[in-house]
Amino acid sequence: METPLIPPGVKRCPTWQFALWMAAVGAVLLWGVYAMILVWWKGLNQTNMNDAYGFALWIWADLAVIALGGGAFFTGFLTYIIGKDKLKGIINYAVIIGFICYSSALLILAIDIGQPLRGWFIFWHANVHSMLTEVAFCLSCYFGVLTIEFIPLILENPRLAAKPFLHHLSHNMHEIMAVFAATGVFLSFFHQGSLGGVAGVLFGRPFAYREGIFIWPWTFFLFTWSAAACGPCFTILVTWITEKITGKKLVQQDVIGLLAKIAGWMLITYIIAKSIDTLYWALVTAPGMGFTLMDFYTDHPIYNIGILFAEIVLCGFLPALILITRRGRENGFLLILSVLLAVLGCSINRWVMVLQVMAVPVFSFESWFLYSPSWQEVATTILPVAYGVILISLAHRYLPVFPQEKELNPAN
Amino acid sequence: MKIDRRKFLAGFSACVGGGAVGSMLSPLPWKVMDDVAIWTQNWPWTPVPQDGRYSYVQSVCALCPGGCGISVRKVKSRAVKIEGLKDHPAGNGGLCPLGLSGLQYLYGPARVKSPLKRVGKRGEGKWQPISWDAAISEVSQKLNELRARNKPHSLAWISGENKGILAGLIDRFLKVYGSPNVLRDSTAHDAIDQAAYHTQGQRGTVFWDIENADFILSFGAGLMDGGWPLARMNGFPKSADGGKTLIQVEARLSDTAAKADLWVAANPGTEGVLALGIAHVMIRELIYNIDFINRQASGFEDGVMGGDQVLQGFKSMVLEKYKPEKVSGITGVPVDAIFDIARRFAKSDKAVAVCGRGHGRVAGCMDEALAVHYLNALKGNIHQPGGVFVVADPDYVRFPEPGMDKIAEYGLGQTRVDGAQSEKFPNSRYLLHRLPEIINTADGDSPVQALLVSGANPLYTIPDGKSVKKSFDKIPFIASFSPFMDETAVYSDVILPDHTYLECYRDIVSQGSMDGIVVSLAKPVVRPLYNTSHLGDVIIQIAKALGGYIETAFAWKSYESLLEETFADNWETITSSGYIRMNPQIPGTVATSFNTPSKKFEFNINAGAPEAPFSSAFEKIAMEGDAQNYPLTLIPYDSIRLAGNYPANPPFMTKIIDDTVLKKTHGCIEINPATAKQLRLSEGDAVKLSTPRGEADVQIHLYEGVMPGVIALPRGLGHTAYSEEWGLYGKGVNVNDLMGPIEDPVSGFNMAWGIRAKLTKI
Amino acid sequence: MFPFVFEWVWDMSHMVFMGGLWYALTIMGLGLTYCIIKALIDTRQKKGGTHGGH
Amino acid sequence: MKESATHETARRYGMVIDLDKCTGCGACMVSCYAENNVPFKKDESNKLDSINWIRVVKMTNQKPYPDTQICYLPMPCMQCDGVGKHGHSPCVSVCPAVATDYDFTTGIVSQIYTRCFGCRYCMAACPYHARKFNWWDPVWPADMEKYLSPNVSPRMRGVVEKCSFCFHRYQLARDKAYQEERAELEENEYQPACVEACPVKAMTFGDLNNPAHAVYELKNHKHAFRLLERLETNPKVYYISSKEWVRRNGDNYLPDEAPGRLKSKAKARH
Amino acid sequence: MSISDLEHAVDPNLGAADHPPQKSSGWVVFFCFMIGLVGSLIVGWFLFPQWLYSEKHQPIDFNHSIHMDNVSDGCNSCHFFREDGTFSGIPDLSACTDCHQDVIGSDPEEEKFVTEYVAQDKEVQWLSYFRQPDCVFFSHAAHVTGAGMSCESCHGDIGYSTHSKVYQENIISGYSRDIWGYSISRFGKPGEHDGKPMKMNDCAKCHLEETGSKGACFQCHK
Repeated sequence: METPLIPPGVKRCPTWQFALWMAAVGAVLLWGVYAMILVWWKGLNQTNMNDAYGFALWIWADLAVIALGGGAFFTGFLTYIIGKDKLKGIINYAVIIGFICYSSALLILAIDIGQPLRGWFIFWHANVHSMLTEVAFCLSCYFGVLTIEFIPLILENPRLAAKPFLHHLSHNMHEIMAVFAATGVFLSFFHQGSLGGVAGVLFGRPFAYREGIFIWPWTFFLFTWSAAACGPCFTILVTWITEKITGKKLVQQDVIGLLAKIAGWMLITYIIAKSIDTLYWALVTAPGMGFTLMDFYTDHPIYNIGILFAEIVLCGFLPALILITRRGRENGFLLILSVLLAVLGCSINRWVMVLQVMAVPVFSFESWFLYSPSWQEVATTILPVAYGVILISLAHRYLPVFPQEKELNPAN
Repeated sequence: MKIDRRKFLAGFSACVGGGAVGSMLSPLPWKVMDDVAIWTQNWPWTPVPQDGRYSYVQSVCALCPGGCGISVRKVKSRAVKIEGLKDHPAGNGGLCPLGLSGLQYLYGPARVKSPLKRVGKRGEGKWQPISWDAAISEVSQKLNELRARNKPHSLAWISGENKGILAGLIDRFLKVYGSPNVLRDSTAHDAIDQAAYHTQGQRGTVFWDIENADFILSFGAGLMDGGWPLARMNGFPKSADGGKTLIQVEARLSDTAAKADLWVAANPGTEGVLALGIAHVMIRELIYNIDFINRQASGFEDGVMGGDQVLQGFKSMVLEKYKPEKVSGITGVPVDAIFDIARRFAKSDKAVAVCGRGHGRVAGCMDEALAVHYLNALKGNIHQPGGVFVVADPDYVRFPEPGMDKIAEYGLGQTRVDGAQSEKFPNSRYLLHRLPEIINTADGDSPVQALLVSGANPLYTIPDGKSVKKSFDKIPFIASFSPFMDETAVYSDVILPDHTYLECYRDIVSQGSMDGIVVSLAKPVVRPLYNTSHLGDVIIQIAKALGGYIETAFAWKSYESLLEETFADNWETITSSGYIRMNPQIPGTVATSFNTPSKKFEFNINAGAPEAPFSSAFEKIAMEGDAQNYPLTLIPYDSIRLAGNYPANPPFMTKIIDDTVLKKTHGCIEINPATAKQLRLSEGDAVKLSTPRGEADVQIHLYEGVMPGVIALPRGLGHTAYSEEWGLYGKGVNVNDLMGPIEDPVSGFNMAWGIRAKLTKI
Repeated sequence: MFPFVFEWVWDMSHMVFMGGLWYALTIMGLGLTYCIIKALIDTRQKKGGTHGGH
Repeated sequence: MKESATHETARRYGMVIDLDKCTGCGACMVSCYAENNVPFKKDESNKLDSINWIRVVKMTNQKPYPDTQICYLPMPCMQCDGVGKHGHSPCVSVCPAVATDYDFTTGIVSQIYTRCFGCRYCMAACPYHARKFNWWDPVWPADMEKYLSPNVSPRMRGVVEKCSFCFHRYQLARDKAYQEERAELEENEYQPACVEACPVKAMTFGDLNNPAHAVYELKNHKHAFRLLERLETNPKVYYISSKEWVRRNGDNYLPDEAPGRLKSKAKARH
Repeated sequence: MSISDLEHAVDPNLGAADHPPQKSSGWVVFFCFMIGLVGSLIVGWFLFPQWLYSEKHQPIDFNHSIHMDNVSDGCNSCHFFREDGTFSGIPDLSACTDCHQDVIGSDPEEEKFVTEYVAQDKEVQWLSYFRQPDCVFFSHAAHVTGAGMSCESCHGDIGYSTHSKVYQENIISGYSRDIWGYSISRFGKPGEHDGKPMKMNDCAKCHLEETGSKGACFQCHK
């Protein structure tokens, strides 16, 4: 008898349905791959970036997926180091989402550079003072950690697990997972922080630059903290979407609730810290450089002051307050709304720290620098989404991602 | 042992795994990774300039009449950079961006690489390369045919060469051939020099001694907008550590106006009126040079001349007609300002008034030139350091008088096709802008049966492009000597490409200074790149092919031998130092130099109609179009970043044009924000610009520095020829296509400075 | 990245930064090696182990 | 290489540009293109992807006609010394691959095209937009490759470039000095192409640390200022303008501040 | 690949009973692994270096030694400094024609040189063993005049060679092999007669030893 590919005791959709779904997502993926090849072949002139707008959509996407992929390190931290065993119900999925996010981030970086074949210079000829070096190192290392965390799960596929060596390998890796997780936390803590530093150290860009303790450790801390807060929210959101699509309950609600509660407290502390940072920047740092707060905003639909309100109040305080109250968490709609807002808030923050930094004129005689992405940029940014969907679909179908699935869906 | 599929797979994977581990332990992946990176550092399609011995060739720039000295850096046989030549009197080490871009002409894609004969329709751009012999016989056959038909005077030559040996050769060629029709591009000097002739009786070129002046009152001259020798710009802008005082009269805040100590925003076309308003104040306040006027001038006071007819003098005319209040009303310049300017001008140690709009490529109005010249006379700075000099043209080009046959004598006896030197315009030498209309309105055959063009691009530069093209269609034979595929070359029947100035010898006559006129020698910096031939040699060849007296008149072996022969004793000096000076000026020799009947400076205000200056007193210079349909005034402006005339902007220059002048293919029109607001136009709007002569799509650029109600368009855009890779093809608007010429009643010169226009949103 | 590349300087920032990097890489490398060797030994010893049990 | 904070700068080459003299002719730009093998495209009207090592920016005082004034501002790379003049210019510290560094012997910020891999972080860091990216492969049509100078290597697609103060001229001058067995360069031996080309001599170049050089005095002119001084980028390009509005445009000020009255730490500059 | 393929990727005919015992397949796996390992090591260490370089011959087999005997100023006689301090590098044809206007010896290479190049006024396309890429500014003046280094210290004893050695060109990067050095691993020292490898780190090493600093980027780059 052949060992089945699909884990025993769970029900999966028929092959044709799955194939159709994969084909649809695959088409989007191919579109992205085509755009990616175009960019590699013809160069960055395929984008709408320019000399004043050197960082754009891609770098935002990069920062955003890294922040949202922070669910992996933080959940790993809680599970393996703090010992919140309950979270084992979701840690596998958090790891997969993290894996997708980080591999996407690396791919985007490889597309975003003008000379991809020299990309390894960042490692070989590293300038240790550059935030980007730190990001690249920790990002790649942490991606390695995520791969290590992902491998045992893959090895749990029934057919692979049938091989004794692979089975033992999987088992042994599980045994020392806490060591890897600790390393991952260490790495994440640094690169999330460095990503904050990427904009924060730009002392030629008054919109991004922070002074004194507000650059270190504050900016670093804010990014790490917000990733720790919003990463789990993203994990919850993706889990919820997966549940909706598969039509099954996959993770026990109290697991979600615990994660949401922790994320809520992280978020509220983060947003308070962020508000302090913003106030100091608006009232002290910027005026010291000759700017008023409103110099940084214009009446443009994207670059207006509303974006600050959206980031801090609408997508910051509001979801944080919902998540730290038990009734808010227990209300299904409010829970999903607030994790969604938190994810949006984090994305807005990364957007502002990348794109608005470029858009704000530094000289009084300059005007705002505006930019809209080319289709190649959009396609390559959607590419990781399609790739993520495919990987999640495959993982869900063939791997025992959700340990609680069997007991939550006994009828199957 | 049985090898089943499973075992095979396992073995295969192990082998691959072993291979992977082994590779990583070998240099292969690492070295390949490194070498691939090195490959990206040396992509074969990114050029690597070859190194070699560096050398410098000193020569002279021939891209505008400035004639600045250049030093060309060479690596082996390649010319790699043009820089200003220190210690050269023109330019004084400086070069304008055009001069610095010279190598782009030399190596650029717009070069005509061999003689070409048209095979398609005219202007279609289909060519067949032909040999030089064939090209010369194409021209000589046509010219022989005209002589055979006893129509030598139907040959015309439009030339950019104004002075020097080539100009002499062209003049001589047409003379022995039998045509009076040498036509030259106009410059502001046409009117300015004629004004000097009217008042001083001297033929020659006017130069303003800006180098020695400390106060310059400029009526729209683009002193810092290019087209002027760079030496003039040097030390000009007043800064903390001194400099000259400059007052700029102009309707638009040009770069010159921006650098001026005072920018006087006068209504366009009223510069002459303002000059007389200033004269009024000087006379009224007795701050003119009374000594000079009393001793050296005539016609200042009223006088009696023949019978009892009282001739009004300049003084009473100006006092009567140009009261500051009235002048202020016309020019828009406040009365106080008129007084202020007059007093500052009069009281400065060495002040000079200059004119000629922008680059000075339009002849302009005689009234205006005279008014400004009178202002200088009032200042008494005629032939004084820091003043105005009239310098006789250099006379080193002296060919023996040629013999002529009957046909030539007959042809020369005919009137010129453009009406210059006629009874109506006896003092005007060339009136090129009149040519299209004359051809277009002629009965029967075109009065021009064959047209030769060298150093000029009339199809682009003559106003009212549509009618120019129409007239060219009527000319049966057009030959171009252009080294570049310019608009006129594209529209010709045969092209006999000249060398560029960097490939051959050529004498260049610069504008003068007190030390004399500078004649520089352009030297071959590199060997000719393509199958081109020096225009001088081509003329000799054509003459040879025509035979007879013509051949005899051009008995030189080559242009080079002619050049050496011409400079004779000076040859050594000019080849070693690169230039010679001629006709140095001795200041103060006024009395001996006036060549008028009175031997004095003549305020010749009513010498009799129709030449009488100031016939249009109080009026601003006429402008085409009615205010009803065309509520705005369009003025062209010159910029140092745009070669407005010949040849077209090279890519480097196009690269430095602001995006508020040219945006993608759209030319931008400058409009005052207040005017734009009235018309509900905002920055970047696409609009249709219409004038009585044509229309064009342009983009709005709001500029506070342009007068409300006036819109401004740069000269030098809207090219339809050259190579596409040249970067100028089909970009912007040729303002000459939107304007027609306006004839000055006295001289026949084109004096159009603007045209009525309107803007409609699209 | 290595002391023999051009950019390397023996200063505090290099040692701290690269120290962190090599520390992480070592942990990952050693951890993986340990798991693989242990899995090989386990396999040789035909150690049982329930499917998916950890 | 990143040196310790105590490193003494031997020479600090810098520039003083007299804006009162500059006529905006653009000769500096063209001279720079020709000197440094700067490529051109068919359309250069999008100034945001047009490679210029020195740009001449046109500023106006925004006043209505006829009180309008314009001023041209030539902007090469400012060769920032960075906070505390330790070579931590905004761009150098951010480059992940040491493709750009601060040369402590001349104070010039280098850019090595073959090292750059095109991450554009330095461009994001530079407030002066002095850095330009090669979005396209450089192309010289017809025979135009023949005018390329061997002293400056043409840049390939996908890397950042910027003004080097014509460093190759310094290299060549040093070669000549070696040949003549001299250790020091004369002031006029090393001058960037833009400075040499300026027809009105608005630009002065030399060693800001050397009292014998003209820039040494000029930088202390009462109307001297630098761009965005308050950001503490410490540029080595100084400007002189007698016009208050021009000096004000050089930096950012709150409505109640004025350049002259500002008590900023950046003011202690020389 | 369809999903059902994936699910049935293994031959259904192979029942569990057919599975060979794990023990015997272990040796097969080990053996195959070793084949892969050893094979790739041979490829990487021995075949790859040969494949990486294409061999070219100089257009003329130049005899440095014989010229050295006939010139008064050593290398400097032909490879000299110009007045402006730049280094002339490989001489142009004009430097050779002073002597080689006609064939003066009996070497067939010389005859070839005279008939194919001198007579036709054609420059010889010499292959430069030590040419640095375009991004490098190398000042011979700084090293020879400034630091007093001998030519041999970098170029080895090429000046005493009687034949031009084969020029090996990296088929990916286009560099001469002399830049990298003849050892693919760059372990060990160059041979007694070879020039020194000239990668950036080689320059840096010497600079560090001689000047105390590797130097700033612009010292050697352009």
